[in-house]
Amino acid sequence: MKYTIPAQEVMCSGHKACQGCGAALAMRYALKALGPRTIMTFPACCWSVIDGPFPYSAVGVPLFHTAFETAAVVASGIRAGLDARGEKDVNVVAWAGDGGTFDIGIQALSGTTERNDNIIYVCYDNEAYMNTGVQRSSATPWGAVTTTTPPRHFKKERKKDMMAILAAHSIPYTASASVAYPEDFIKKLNYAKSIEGTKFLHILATCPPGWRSAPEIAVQLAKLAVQTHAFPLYEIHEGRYFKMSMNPAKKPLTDYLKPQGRFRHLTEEQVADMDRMIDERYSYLLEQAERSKPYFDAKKETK
Amino acid sequence: MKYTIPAQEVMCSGHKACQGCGAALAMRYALKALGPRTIMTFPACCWSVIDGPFPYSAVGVPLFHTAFETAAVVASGIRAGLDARGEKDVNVVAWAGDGGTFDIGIQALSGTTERNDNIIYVCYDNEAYMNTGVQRSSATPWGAVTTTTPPRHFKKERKKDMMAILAAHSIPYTASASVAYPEDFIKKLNYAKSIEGTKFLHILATCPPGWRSAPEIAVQLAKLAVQTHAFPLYEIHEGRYFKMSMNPAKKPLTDYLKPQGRFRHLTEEQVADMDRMIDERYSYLLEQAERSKPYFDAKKETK
Amino acid sequence: MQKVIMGNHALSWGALLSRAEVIAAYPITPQTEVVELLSNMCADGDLDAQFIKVESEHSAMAASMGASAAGARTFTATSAQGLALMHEVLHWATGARLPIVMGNINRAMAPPWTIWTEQTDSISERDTGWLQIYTSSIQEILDSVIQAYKVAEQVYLPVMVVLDSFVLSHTNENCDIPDQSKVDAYLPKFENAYKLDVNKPAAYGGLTGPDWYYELRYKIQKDTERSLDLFVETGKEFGEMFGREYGLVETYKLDDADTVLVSSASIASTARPVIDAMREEGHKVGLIRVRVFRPFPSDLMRKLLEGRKKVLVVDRNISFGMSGAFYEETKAALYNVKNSPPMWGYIAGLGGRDVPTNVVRDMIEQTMKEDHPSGDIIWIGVKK
Amino acid sequence: MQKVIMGNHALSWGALLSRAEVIAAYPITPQTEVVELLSNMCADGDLDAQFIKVESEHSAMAASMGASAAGARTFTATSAQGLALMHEVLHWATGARLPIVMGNINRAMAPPWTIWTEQTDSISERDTGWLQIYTSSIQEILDSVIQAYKVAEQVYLPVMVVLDSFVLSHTNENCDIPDQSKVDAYLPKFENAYKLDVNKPAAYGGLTGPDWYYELRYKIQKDTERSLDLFVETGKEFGEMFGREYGLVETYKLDDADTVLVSSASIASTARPVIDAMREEGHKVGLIRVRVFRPFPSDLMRKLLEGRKKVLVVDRNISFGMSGAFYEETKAALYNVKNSPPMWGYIAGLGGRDVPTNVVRDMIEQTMKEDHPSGDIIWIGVKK
Amino acid sequence: MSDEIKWKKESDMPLMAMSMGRMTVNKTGSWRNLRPVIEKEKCIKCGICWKFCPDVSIRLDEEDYPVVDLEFCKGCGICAVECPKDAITMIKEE
Amino acid sequence: MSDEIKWKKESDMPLMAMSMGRMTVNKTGSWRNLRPVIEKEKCIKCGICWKFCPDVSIRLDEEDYPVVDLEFCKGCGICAVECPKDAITMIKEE
Amino acid sequence: MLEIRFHGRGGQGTVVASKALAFAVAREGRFVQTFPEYGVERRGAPVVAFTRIDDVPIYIRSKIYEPDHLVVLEPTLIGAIDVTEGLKPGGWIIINSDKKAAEFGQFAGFKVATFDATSVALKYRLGSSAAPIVNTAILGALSKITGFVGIDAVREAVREIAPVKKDENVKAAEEAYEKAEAEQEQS
Amino acid sequence: MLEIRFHGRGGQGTVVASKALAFAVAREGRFVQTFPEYGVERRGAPVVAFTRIDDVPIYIRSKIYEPDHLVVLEPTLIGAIDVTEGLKPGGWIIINSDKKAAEFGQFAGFKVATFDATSVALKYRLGSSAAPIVNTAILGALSKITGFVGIDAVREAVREIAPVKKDENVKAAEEAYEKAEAEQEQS
Ligand SMILES: Cc1ncc(C[n+]2csc(CCOP(=O)(O)OP(=O)(O)O)c2C)c(N)n1
Ligand SMILES: Cc1ncc(C[n+]2csc(CCOP(=O)(O)OP(=O)(O)O)c2C)c(N)n1
Ligand code: SF4
Ligand code: SF4
Ligand code: SF4
Ligand code: SF4
Ligand code: SF4
Ligand code: SF4
Ligand SMILES: [Mg+2]
Ligand SMILES: [Mg+2]
Repeated sequence: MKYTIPAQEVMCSGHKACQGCGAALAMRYALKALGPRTIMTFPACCWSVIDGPFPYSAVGVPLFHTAFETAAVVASGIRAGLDARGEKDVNVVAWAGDGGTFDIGIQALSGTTERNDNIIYVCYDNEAYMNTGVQRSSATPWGAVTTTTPPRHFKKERKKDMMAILAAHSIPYTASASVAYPEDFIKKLNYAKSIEGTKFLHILATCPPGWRSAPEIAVQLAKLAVQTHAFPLYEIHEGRYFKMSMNPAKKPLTDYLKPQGRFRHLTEEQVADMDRMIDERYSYLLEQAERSKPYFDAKKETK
Repeated sequence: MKYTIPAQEVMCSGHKACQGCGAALAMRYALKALGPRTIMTFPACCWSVIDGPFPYSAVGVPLFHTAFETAAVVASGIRAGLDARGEKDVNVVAWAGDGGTFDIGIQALSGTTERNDNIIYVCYDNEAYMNTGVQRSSATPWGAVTTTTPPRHFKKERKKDMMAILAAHSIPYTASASVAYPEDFIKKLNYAKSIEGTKFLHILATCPPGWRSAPEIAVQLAKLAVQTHAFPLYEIHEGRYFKMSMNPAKKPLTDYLKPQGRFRHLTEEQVADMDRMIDERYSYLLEQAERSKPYFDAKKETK
Repeated sequence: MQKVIMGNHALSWGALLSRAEVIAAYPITPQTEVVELLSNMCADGDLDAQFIKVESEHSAMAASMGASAAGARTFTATSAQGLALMHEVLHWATGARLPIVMGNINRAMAPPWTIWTEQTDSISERDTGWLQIYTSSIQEILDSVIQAYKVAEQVYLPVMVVLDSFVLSHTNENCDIPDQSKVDAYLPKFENAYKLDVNKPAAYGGLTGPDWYYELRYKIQKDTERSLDLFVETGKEFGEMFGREYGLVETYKLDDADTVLVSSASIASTARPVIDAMREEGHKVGLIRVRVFRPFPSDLMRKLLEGRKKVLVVDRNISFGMSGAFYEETKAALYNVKNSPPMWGYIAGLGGRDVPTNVVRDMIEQTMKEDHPSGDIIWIGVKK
Repeated sequence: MQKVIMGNHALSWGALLSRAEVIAAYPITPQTEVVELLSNMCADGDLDAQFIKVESEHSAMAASMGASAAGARTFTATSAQGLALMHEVLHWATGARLPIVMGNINRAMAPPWTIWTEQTDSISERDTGWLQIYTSSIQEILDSVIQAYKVAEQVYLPVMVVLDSFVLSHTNENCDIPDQSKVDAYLPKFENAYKLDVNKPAAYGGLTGPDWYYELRYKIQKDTERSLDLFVETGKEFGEMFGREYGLVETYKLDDADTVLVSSASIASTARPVIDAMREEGHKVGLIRVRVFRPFPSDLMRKLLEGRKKVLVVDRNISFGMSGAFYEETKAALYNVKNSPPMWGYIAGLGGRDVPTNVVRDMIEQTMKEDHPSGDIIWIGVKK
Repeated sequence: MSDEIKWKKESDMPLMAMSMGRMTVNKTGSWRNLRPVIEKEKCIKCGICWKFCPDVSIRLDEEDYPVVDLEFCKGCGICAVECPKDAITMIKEE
Repeated sequence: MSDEIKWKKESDMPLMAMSMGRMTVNKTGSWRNLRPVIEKEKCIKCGICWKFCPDVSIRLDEEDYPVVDLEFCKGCGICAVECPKDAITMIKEE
Repeated sequence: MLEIRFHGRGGQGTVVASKALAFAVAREGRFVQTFPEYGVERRGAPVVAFTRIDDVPIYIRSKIYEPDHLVVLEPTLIGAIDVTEGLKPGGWIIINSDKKAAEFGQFAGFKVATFDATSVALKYRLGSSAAPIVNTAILGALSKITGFVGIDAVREAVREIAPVKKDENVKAAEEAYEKAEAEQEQS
Repeated sequence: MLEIRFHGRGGQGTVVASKALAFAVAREGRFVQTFPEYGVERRGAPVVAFTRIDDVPIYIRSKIYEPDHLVVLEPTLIGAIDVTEGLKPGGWIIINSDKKAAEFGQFAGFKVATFDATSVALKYRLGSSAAPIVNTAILGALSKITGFVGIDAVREAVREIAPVKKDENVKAAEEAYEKAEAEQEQS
C-alpha cells in the first residue's frame, strides 16, 4: 500500500472521542508528523477527556494536562525547562481547542507569541465549547446555534479571525489546516518543526454532536468547508506574507451547511449573508496572497 | 484667545503625576472631548496613583478603579448595567496603560472587542510598566532599556502592534494619537463617541522618568515620535481600512532617540536597524492607506 | 407553581425571579445548565436582562463588578476552576462593596481533572469576604438566591450560593416556584446608593494608605457580622411569605442530643435518615447543618454545642496541612467555651466519592465508641 | 560574605544560590526589586537561568509549572493582586506535585488600592496546598528560599516564602550570603522522578473519577504532614552547615512564661524587645513566632501552649466573618486539649498600619488584665 | 502495558495522577451500532480508509488489505463514506 | 469641595473608599524646582502654553493673557518649551 | 420509599426516562428525586439513572445501591453488565424487548416484565431508526405493569418533557400502556 | 541603639543616604536596619528615611517615632514640615546648608550642625545642577561631626553604593569629612 502520510501510529485506539471525532483524527495526524520526541500540554478541552481517564492515556507522548487558560505559556515553561536542562531536539506542543485558544487562552498565547518562544501551538477548532456541551465560543461561526445561542438568538458575531490576530503578532509561521487534508496538515507541521519561534496551526475539526451532523460525513464536511471557502487553507509567513495552500473552485455554501443541524434554522437570506462574508474574506486572502508572491518567489530562489 | 481644543476642564490640578507627565496631558484632553457625562474605569497603572489617594480624585467623572487585567470587561459590565437601567447617553471609557492593554489586559479587551460592546477603550502608552518603576512591557520598543531589560540585554522583541491586533478583531474604529497633537486626538475621540461598538484609541504618552528624558521636552518628544515615523498617527476603520492622520516628512530618528536615556546605549548600527524596522512598518501603513482610498472616498460621498 | 427541576435550573429560576438585570457567565461543567437556561429565558423574553457572554470566568466576575457598580442587580454562576480563576476579583467585589450574587457548584479542584463534588473550591474562597450559603435541596437553592440578594443589598457585600456538583446540581426534585409578584414584594427593586453616577461623580477604590485602610476593613467586618442577623431576619420573613423559613443553620433532633453531627450540604441531608434510624435504636444523636458558612455563625454554634457530650464534624473539603474547614472553624468557635465538647473531624466524599447513609452511620458510631479524639482528622473510606 | 541587602534582594540571592534554572515573573510593587536583580544577575551571567518575561502573574505561575514539570528548578515571586491572580494555578501546582518555590511579599488586597503590608493575600491561599514559611528578617528570607527547595523537592509540593511588604521587602539589613559551594552541598541538583520525559511517556493530571481522586488527595495530605518533620530536619541541617538553625516556630523566653504571645513575621520580631522589657518588669511573658504556617504545626503548638495561663494571638490578616487566621488555627489546634489556655485574638496592622512596640505591649497588657476573652476578636487601633 | 490496572489501595498508586497504561484497555468496539464490512473484491488497497479512521482501527493484513479491528472500531462510518470504491458497507450490529 | 477632608474616626467615613473631594487639596506647587515666568510683552495670547500644561495650571486673565497658577504648577517647563514666542522663562525657585 | 434504577445507552433517552417518571410522580403530589450516574460518557456507552419516590420529602442524597426495581431500556446490556447488582429480591425488572419475560430465566427471584418499546418508538418515529428513543413508550408500560404511577400523570409528564413530537410521544406512552401487561412473576 | 531619621526630597538621594550610612556601619561590624517611609511619592515631594544602628541584632520593625538624631538634606523643608517631630532632646540635627548652625535658632535643645553639601556635590558634578545629589557629601560630614561611623567605612560604603561616578562620590565624602566640624552645641 502506498502511504501518503507516515505509517507510524503514536496515538492508540481506545480513546474516548465520539464516533467520527475530527479532533481525534487531528491528533492522529499530528503525532504522525511530530513523532515520539514530543511533549504536549492540553488545557481543558475535549482532548482532556478523549485521552482517557487516569491511569491511562492515548497519546503515547508525555502530556501535561493544564488549566484551561494556560496552554501556550505552559508550553513556554516546558521549553525553558528543557533548555535549562540542555534537552534539545524535542517538540513542545500546546494542543488546545478553539475556546482555549480564541477566548480564555488568548492572553497566554499572545504573550508566548510576543516572546516568540520556541513552541508549536495547535488549535483544533470545532467551533464551540464541546467538552462542556456545545456553548458558543468566539470561534463559533456567524449563524450557528449552540446551547448559549439558541435558534432565536443564533450567533450574531463573526468568527474571530485568529490567524489574522496571530499574524498581527508577527508570528513566524501560522497556517490553517483541515482533518480532510492530512497530507497538507502534516506538511505544515513538518515546516513548523523546522523553524524556530512560535508556530501556530489552526485545524478545522468536525464535531458530529456539536455540529449536529452524522459521524460518517465528518471528513466530508471538513472537505466541504474548504471547498465552499468557509474555511480556506493558507499560510502566513512572518506575520505578513500569505500563501494559499489550495484554491478550489467554490462549491455552493449550502452543500456545507445543509448536513449540519446547527445551521438548520437559517433563512435563505441569512445564508446569502453568510456567503457574502465568506466571499469577502476569501477575496481578501487572495489579494494578500497576490501581494505576497514576490516574497515567496524570492524565498524559492534562495533555496 | 482662540481655543483649538475645548475650554472646559473636567480634570483638575493637584493630581499626582510627575512633572511633564504625558499621561496627565492625555487625560486632560480626553475629558475635554468626553465631557462630564462619562464613566471611567482604570486598571492598575500610573493613573491609579495620579488620580489621587482616597478620599480625593482628580478626574471629575465617576471612576471605578479596577483590577489590572479587567479594564475592558469592567467597561462592558458598566455599559450593560447602564443599559439595564435605561441610562443612555453616557460614555463608558476604559482607560489603561500599555501594560494593562498589551499584556495583562489583552484577553479581556479581546473579549469585549469580539462582542463589540459599546465602549471606548483608551490606551495611554508610555511604553513600559511605569507605575511599578519602569519594567518592560510588550509595548516597550525594540532597543529600549528598562529595569528588566538592562543595557546589556536591552529589549530584543519588537513593540507589539496593538493596532493591527485590534484591527484583526474587526473593531469598528481604532486610531493612534499623541499628546503632542491634542486637536487630532480630540477629533478622534469625538468620532469614537459618535459610533456604536468597541472603539480603541492608542495614545503615545511621554514619561520623563521612564524614558529618562527631561520633563520640559515631553511634548517635543511626542511630536518627534510622529515626525520620525516611530509612532505614526493613523486610523483603521472596520478593521480593514487605513487612513493616515498626517504624513510628515521624516526627521532623523536620532532626533527622537538622543534626548532619551533609555536609548543611550544603542550603537549607530543598532539605531540603523531600528530605523529600518520603522520604515518598513511605515511603508506598510502607507500601502494599506493607499489600498483603502476608495473606501474613504465612497464614505465621503455618502455623507 | 410546582415543578420538578434540577439544582442548576433552581439557580436560574432564582435569578429570574430576583429580576437579575445583568448576567455575565462562562460555561463549566457542572454549571452549564444554569447559563443555558438563562440564555433561553433571555431569548424567550421571560427574563429582561443583559447577557454578557464573556471569554473567561475572570471576566465574568469583572463584568459583574462593572454592572453592579453601575447599579444593576447582577448574577453569575460558576464552579471549581472557574471560581478559582475569579479569586482576585472576588476580593475586588468585596472591597468594592458590590452586592453580586453568584451560584457556585462545588466541584473538586484539578489536577487531576475531575468534575465531581467537593467543597474545596468554595472553601478556598473563605478569606475573600464573600458571604456563603451552602444549600442542601433544590428548593433551598432557588430560595437562597432570592434571600441572598435581600441580604447582599443591605450590607453591600457579595453572596455565594453553593451547591454540590451533580448531587444537587443535576438532581431533579419537586420545587415550588414562587409567584413573581410575591418575590417582588419580598425583594423590591434595588437602588444602590453608591452607584457610578454622572450626577454625583466619585472615584471608587483609589489608593488608600495606612491612615484609613484599616478602618475600611473594619467596616467590612462589622457589616459581615451584621449580615448574621440579617440572614436570620430575612429567613424568617421568607418563611412568613413563602412558608419556608431559613436560618444560619438547620437543626434536626438536636434538643436532647448527646452526640451531634455537624455537616453541610448533601451530606447533612443524607444524615437525616441516619439520625432517624439511630434515634429509633435509642441513640441520642442530633444534627446541625451549617447553612451560612460566611460569616461563620460562631455564637449560634457555641449556643447549640456547648455542653454536648460529643461532636463530630464531617467535611467534604480539605485544607491541606490543617483539616476540613467546618471542623476547623467549629473548633475555633467553641474554643474558650467552658463546656466545650470533644470534637472529632472527619473527611469524607472528596472528589465525589459517594457518602451513603452507612458511611455517615460509621462516622457517628466511631465517634460514639471513642472516648476522646486522637487529634488527627479521620479520612473515611480511603482505600488502604 | 557579609552584605547589607534589602528583603527583596534576599529573595533574589536565595534563588541565585539555589541555582534556580527557570524564573518566570511579573512586576508588582513591592516585589519588583526581586525580579530586577534577577534580571541583572542573568544579564551579568551570574545566574545561568532561563528568564520568562510573562504577561501576567497567572502566566508566571503557569510557566513555572511547565518548567518544573520539565524537571527544572523554578523560582518566581509576587505579591497580593498577583498572588490572587494565580489562585487557580496555585491549586494546580499542588495537584501536579511541582516543587516550585515562590516569594510572596505580603501586601493588603485591593480595593482600595494599597501597597502596604498585610497577610490577607497569602492567608487566602492557605487552602491551596502550598507550604508557607513566614519570615521575619532579611537573613531568614534568603535562608528560607534555600531550605524551601530542600523540603519542596522531597515532598513534591510547592513552597511559598512570605515576607512583609516594605517592613521586610524594602528594609536593608546585615545579611550573610553563604558560599555557593556550601549551598550546593546542602541543596544538590534535583532530579525529578516524575518529570516530562520523552523516554518515559506518561500523561499527568488526566480525568480522575470518584474511584481514585480521594486517594490522591490523601497522599497530598500525608506528604504535607511529612513536610513538618522535614522542615525541622532540614532546618537543623542548615544550622549545622551555616550556623543558623530554623524550625517550625521560633520561641523566645517561653519556658516559664504564663502569658504567651503568638504571632508571625515582623510583628513577632518587634515583640521581642517588648518581651524583654516586660520580663525586666517581672512579667512572665513569652513569645512564639509561627514560621511555618502550612502545614500548621498543630502538634508543636499544643506542646508549647498546653497549660499556659493565657495566650494571645496577633494577626495581621483577616478572614471576614471569622477572625485572623493564626488565631483561628491556633485555637483549632488546641481544641480537644485538656489544659487549653484561654486565647485572645487581636487584629493589628492591616493595610500597613504600623505596629510599634507600644501597641504590642498594649495587647499583652490588655490580655493580662482580662480574666477571659470576650469571644470577639479585638481590633487594635481602629480609629473609633 | 495495555492491560487494565487494578489497584487495591492508596499505596499501590503513584504519587500523582500519572498514566501507567494506554487506552487500549478501553474496548470501544462496544460503542458500535453499525459495523464496517469490507469487500475485498472491490478494494484497491488505496489506504484511504486506513488514513481517515479516527480510532486507528484499520490495520493492513499481509496482503495489504485493510482489516477492521472490531475490538476498537466505534462504527462511525467514515471509512465507508471515504472509500473511493464503495468497498465498505456499514451493517447493523446486533 | 476642594477642602481637605479631616476624619477623626471610622464612623466619619463612607462605607467604601469613595472620593469625597477633589485633588485640588494637593498643592503641587511645592514640588517645583523651576518657576515659569511669562513676559507679557512677548506673548501673542496663542494659548499654546495653556494647551500643553499637564497640570491645568495656566489660566487666562481678563485680557486673555496666560497666568501661571503657582499653587499647582509643578515647574515641568513644557509651557516654556512650547511657547512659540519664547515668552516663558523657567527660573530657579528658592 | 421506592428506588428505581434505569439502564440504557447514551443517546437512548435513559436519563429522560428517569426524569419523566419523576415528573409524573410529582404530578400525583408525591416526592421524587432523580439523577443520572454522573459521568463524561460519550454516545453509545452504558448509562444509568436513578429515581426515588416517596410520600414524604426525600433527604437521602447518595446513589442507589439496592434498588427496588429496574428498568432496562437496552436489552443488549443484559449480559454485558450485571444489571441486577444490588436489586432487592422480588423487585420488578422491566425490559424493553420483543422477547417474552420467560426467556429471561437468569432473573430468578425477580419479577420480570418485557415490552417491545422499540417497535412503538419506531411506529411513532421517535428518534432515528438506528437509535429509536424508547423512553416514553417504556414509561407507559411501566405505568401499566407496576402501577407506580398513573397513566394520566405519565401523559402530562411526557407532554412536559418531550422537546419535540409531543403528541407522538404521548401516543407512544398511551399505546404502551394499553398493550403492556405484567407477564410473568417469578419468585 | 541609635535611631536616625533623614529628611529630603524625592530625587535627592535621601533613601540612598540612609542606606549608605547603614552600609558603612555594617562594615564596622555593627548591626543596622534602614528603610524608607514607604510611599508612592513622585519626584519633588518630601521623603523620609530611617536608620537604626546597634551592637546587637535589631528586632524592632516599626517606624522610628522618636529618633535620636536627624539628617536634613533639604533645608527648604525646615519650616514646611516639623522636622524635629519626636526628636529626642539633645539629638544632633545635621543640616545641608551654607548657613551657620547658629542661624537655626528654632532648634533649641538640640545639637545643630550645618554643612554645605550642595557645593561639594556641585563641585563633583553629582546629579544635575538643578538637582544635585548631596547624600555622599552629607555622609562625610556626618561621620566627622558625630563620629557615629568612621570615614574609612563611609568611603567603602560610598564606593559600594554609588551607581556611577564612584570616585567622585568618594571624594565628595572625603572632602566633606575634612571640611565639616561640629559648629555649635545648643542645650
Ligand atoms: C477556568 C475554566 N473555565 C471553564 C472550564 C470548563 N471547560 C472545560 S473544557 C471547556 C470547553 C473547551 O472548549 P474548547 O477549547 O473549544 O475545546 P473543545 O471542548 O471544544 O474540544 C470548558 C468551558 C474549565 N475547565 N476551566
Ligand atoms: C494582577 C496585578 N499584577 C501586577 C500589578 C502591579 N502593577 C500595578 S501598575 C503596573 C504597571 C502598569 O503598567 P502600564 O499598564 O503600562 O501603566 P503605567 O504604569 O505605565 O501607566 C503593575 C505591573 C497589579 N496591580 N496587579
Ligand atoms: S464532542 Fe466533538 S470534539 Fe468532543 S470528542 Fe465528541 S466529536 Fe470529538
Ligand atoms: S511615571 Fe511617567 S506616566 Fe507615571 S506619572 Fe510619572 S511621568 Fe506620568
Ligand atoms: S467505522 Fe469508523 S471507527 Fe470503524 S473502522 Fe471505519 S472509520 Fe474506523
Ligand atoms: S478505502 Fe476502500 S479501496 Fe481504499 S483500501 Fe480502504 S477499502 Fe480498499
Ligand atoms: S511649568 Fe509645567 S506645570 Fe507649570 S505652568 Fe508650565 S506647563 Fe504647567
Ligand atoms: S504660548 Fe507663549 S505666546 Fe502663547 S499664550 Fe502662552 S506665553 Fe503667550
Ligand atoms: Mg471547541
Ligand atoms: Mg505603561
